[in-house]
Amino acid sequence: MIGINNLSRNWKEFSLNIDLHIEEGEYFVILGPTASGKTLLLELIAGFYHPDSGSIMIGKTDVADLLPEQRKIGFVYQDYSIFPHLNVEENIEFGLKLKKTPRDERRRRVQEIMDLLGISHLSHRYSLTLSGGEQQRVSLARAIIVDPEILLLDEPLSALDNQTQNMLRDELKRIHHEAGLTTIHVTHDQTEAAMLADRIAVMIRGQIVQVGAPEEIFNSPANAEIAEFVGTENILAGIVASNEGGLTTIEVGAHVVEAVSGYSAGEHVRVCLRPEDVAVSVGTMAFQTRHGDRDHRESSVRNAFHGTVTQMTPYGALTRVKIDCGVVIVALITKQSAAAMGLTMGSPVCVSFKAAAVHVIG
Amino acid sequence: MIGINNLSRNWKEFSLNIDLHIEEGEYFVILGPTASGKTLLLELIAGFYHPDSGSIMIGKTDVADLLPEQRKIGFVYQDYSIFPHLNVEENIEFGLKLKKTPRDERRRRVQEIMDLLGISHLSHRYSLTLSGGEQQRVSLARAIIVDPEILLLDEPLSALDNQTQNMLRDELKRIHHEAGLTTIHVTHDQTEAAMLADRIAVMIRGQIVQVGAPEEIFNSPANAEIAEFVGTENILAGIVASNEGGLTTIEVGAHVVEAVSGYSAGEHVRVCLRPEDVAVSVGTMAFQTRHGDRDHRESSVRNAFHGTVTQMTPYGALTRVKIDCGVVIVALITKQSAAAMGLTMGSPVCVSFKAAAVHVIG
Amino acid sequence: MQTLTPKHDRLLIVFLLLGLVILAFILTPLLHMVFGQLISNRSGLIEAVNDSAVIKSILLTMYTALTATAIAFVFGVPLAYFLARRDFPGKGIVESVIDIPIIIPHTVAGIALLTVFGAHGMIGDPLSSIVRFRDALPGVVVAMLFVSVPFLINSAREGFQSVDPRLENVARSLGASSWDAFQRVTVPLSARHILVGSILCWARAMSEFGAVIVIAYYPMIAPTLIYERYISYGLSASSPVAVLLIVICLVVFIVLRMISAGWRRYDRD
Amino acid sequence: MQTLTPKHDRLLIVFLLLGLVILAFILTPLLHMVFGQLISNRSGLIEAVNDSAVIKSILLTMYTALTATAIAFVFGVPLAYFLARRDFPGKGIVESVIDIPIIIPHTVAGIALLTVFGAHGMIGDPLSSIVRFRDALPGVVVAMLFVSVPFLINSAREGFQSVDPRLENVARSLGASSWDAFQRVTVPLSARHILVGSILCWARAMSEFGAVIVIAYYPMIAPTLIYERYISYGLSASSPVAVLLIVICLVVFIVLRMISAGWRRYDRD
Repeated sequence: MIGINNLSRNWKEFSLNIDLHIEEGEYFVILGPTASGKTLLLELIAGFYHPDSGSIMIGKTDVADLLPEQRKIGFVYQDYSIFPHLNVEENIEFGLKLKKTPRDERRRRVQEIMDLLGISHLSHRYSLTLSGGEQQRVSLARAIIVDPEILLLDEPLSALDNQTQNMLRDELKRIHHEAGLTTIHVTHDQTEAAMLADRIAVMIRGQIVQVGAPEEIFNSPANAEIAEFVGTENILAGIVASNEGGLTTIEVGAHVVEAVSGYSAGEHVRVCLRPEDVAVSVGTMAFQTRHGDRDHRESSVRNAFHGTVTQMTPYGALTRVKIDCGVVIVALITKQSAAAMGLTMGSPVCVSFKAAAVHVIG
Repeated sequence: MIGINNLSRNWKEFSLNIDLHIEEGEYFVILGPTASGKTLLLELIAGFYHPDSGSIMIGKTDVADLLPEQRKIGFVYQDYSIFPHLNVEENIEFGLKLKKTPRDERRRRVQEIMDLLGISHLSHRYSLTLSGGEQQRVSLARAIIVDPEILLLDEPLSALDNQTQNMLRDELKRIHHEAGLTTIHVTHDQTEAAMLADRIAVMIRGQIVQVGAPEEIFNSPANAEIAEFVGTENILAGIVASNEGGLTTIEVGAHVVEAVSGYSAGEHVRVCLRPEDVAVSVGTMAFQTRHGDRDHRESSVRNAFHGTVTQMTPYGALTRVKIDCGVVIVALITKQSAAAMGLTMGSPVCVSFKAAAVHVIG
Repeated sequence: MQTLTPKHDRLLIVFLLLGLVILAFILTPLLHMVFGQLISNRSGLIEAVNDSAVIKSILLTMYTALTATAIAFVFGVPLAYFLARRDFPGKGIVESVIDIPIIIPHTVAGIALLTVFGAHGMIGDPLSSIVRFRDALPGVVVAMLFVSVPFLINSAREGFQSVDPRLENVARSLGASSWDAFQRVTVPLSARHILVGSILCWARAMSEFGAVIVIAYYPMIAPTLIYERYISYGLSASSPVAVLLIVICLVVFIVLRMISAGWRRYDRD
Repeated sequence: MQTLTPKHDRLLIVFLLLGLVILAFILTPLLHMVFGQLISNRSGLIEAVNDSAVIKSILLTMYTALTATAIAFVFGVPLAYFLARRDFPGKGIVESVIDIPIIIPHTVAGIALLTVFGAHGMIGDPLSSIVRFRDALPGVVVAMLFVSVPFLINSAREGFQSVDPRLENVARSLGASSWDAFQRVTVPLSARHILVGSILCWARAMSEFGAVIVIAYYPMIAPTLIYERYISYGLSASSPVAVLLIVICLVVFIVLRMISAGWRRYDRD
């Protein structure tokens, strides 16, 4: 869908050099620290600026000579860039007006999209009176109402508080899912990337340093700098087996994980788990596998797998332990625990974690 | 030390009304959401603005008629407000120059304080080239070199990234400890407040709504609005019994908690624990009390206490369980776990948590 | 918090007292004239209002100043936008060139314009069969344009600079051509600055005397008429006309300022 | 990212072309005169340089303009600071009053000043035994001050507004009096704006003609001298003096601009 070949752009001391291929319909996240050139890359794709060399292909077209208004690309800036002289409704219908869409159809479609995003009650408000989350929705509505082929999102969640972030993250995913829009989302937040991306590209100092599925990026970062930047999360792919009032049972390989989520049976999900939430033990503990064995119900620890230690790395007063349970799980435990349990490479152990500590993402 | 009586100030639609007493040498944190008037309160104390009514006593003096430069109050703004036309050294010696301190003594004291804060290598740099953390240190050095009696810190950590925040938080605590300076620190961050404060005042919409020790604020918020704002953390007071290479044993009431920290034996500390990190079980589990019983060493879960359920509150698909183990601990577990264990008020349970999940603060 | 009343502002009080001297210096002559005239010589004022030469010259001044402003608008606003959006080597020089009319002595400006627009000038000569500048309306307009155009350009540029280019980028991504984006986003958001600049430009054009009389003593604009009355009949004879002009200028200026202040503001402050 | 070269800027190219018309309009008369004179009538220029009346009037102009600027500085900078730091009802009116000298026709301003500072004026009369304004140096200074003071006040106010009041607050908390804070923090940080404003003020004072001739035809300042030469001997006789003045104004302006551009900038952008 989008092919970026040898794209380069220098600006003052900064230099951008990008090769990247993004599939149609993909939710692609570019993850990188501030000032790594992420916004500039999006602006080059949108045609706001001119690359020094290299090409950008959209589908089979080289867009070098296409004006920004000819590229069918929606753009949402970090500050949302709501036109301050227009109200919400006028902002959203801006693109349709330019296309000379008839008034009735315009009204209908604006109403439709405002309903979809739950901002109908704001239709006559101006940007100064809107919260960050509301502005984000307006900006999104304004971008997608003109049916772009590609949606570019520049740190769309970073200006929001935590609660709004969670809500809008799900919304972004839903819109992407429903519209099937190829989306490039730029962020510096690993969790955001992990929760949204089909694939992630890590961008550092104007270069793409690793591209891959979230599991790949987080579980096998290509080098130490990337590892340091992405942090470490356990990310496991699974399929929801059942959901009873929020308690979700997810099949992960041969294991069953219990967690709290809104996903329904049959959905493909990812299970995220911070290493410090994983307990390791060598005796018997409550655990359960796909095949039942649910009799050790005396603890609130709902998830437990057997596995083998495959790596132990010191980490200050802590030890990072990699355990192969069919899937690989990383746990962070104290050095003393590791010593007391006599953990070494190959030790058979049981890992366990609470259902409340699991994040499930779509 | 500082007595604020009936202080009020109106500005546009905003109205501030404060009664507050702060002890000499205290590290006092004012915790409140943005736009609750925290900065204005500090500016009134510093004398930058005039209250509409009420008085501010410092020691035995009513400071109403004292100019800001007569109040002996150090002020660190959120943006650090480094004088951009002066280099780091000149910024720091600004106050001494005004006092006509002799050149040699000035140089010596500036050097001393730059060494103390590890910014000597920056002495000839200007603010534009400094990172947030460096600016914060310069601002702090500039404020304390003139020996103020009171230090006012306006969100001093909020502009920094996480790592720098952690470092400077410890530094603030250390400086406060060494100088014994009465400090008022304003923040919207609960963790920051919990980690630094001797006492916390919660400020909402221009009013102080609760004052107390951190344990009190976080464990017994006075009303639902405060509870929602401060979040919930388990904060337990304790004394370090030993520290072996980072693994710290802390006596908390009749219990012993293991955690990772840099505190040494004899130090008074606070143990912080998020409710989602606490596991609850009804069978036997590895646990340990002050009196030994360390034979269940098969798990990385190092901390376990017996207790009784005193409250259960539904929280979405989760249940918040309050357990009295001598100290009160709050755990967040799934509804299903609670049901499966048959938890009710008065159930005897065992709570457990990993040493790696515990934050120890001074 | 900037607008809270700061405490202990003895310095500000001293500064205010010093500043009041300047305000008094500006206002006293004008108010003194206007009220003095109203009290002591109302008939002179009525005479001036009924003097067709006075009214004609005032209308002529307004008309020529408006023409100069229109020309400044057509060529100056695009230049202001260009300067607000593009960086290039020598930009500082161009910005200084725009300020030159402010610093050139007015009579010198008149002479310089005359050498170019006069009957034998490099522009006046080839155009001589079509348009005459010397002692003619076009000459007045040219002189006014020269001295007033910096005010419009500088104000418009400031306005354009205050519009975030990302708003234009977003408009482009929504299908707007660069002209659409300029006209539907940038202009509405900087309208207040453009308006204020136009008002200043028009007012400055009406106030010009030195450059105008060199090129065109006739047709007589109001500042020239005042000067002639002053030279021919003395201070008291010229005063009623001067008062009339002061009142007209102040009323027009105040009305336009009020309109522009009421204009919707989108500045992010 | 604002300063990156945007793509596909046909609009900007059209705008630049329109803008070049204005730049040419400003520059052509000046350059045409200067180079025309250098090529065709160098002896006239040398004569002008050796004409003691010309040199005397130029020096007089510089001196009186400098005096006016100094007065504007002493009273205008404090006013600018006051306006930058305090909000009060009617602030908009005060700001408009400061702009009034820009919009009042110059000859009218001269007449208004004369009614106050003239021998029978409310200020001129009581002072008549000490100082004379009409046809005297103080009259020239007063006229120049009136027309040029808005430029200094507006630029200084913009400079003061760009200094975060929190920097002053911090200085106060470190033991600075309000005067210390103003002088050690605020002034250094707005020095460039104050300097630029002073340059504009001085240049505008030197350029004034209409207000000056009404109050003081003599002692003759350069713009008046030019006018007299033009009236008495025609365009070609006045041109060398005009060229000399243009060159002096441009050189002084460019030098001062370069100094102020080199001035350390602390603007946060």
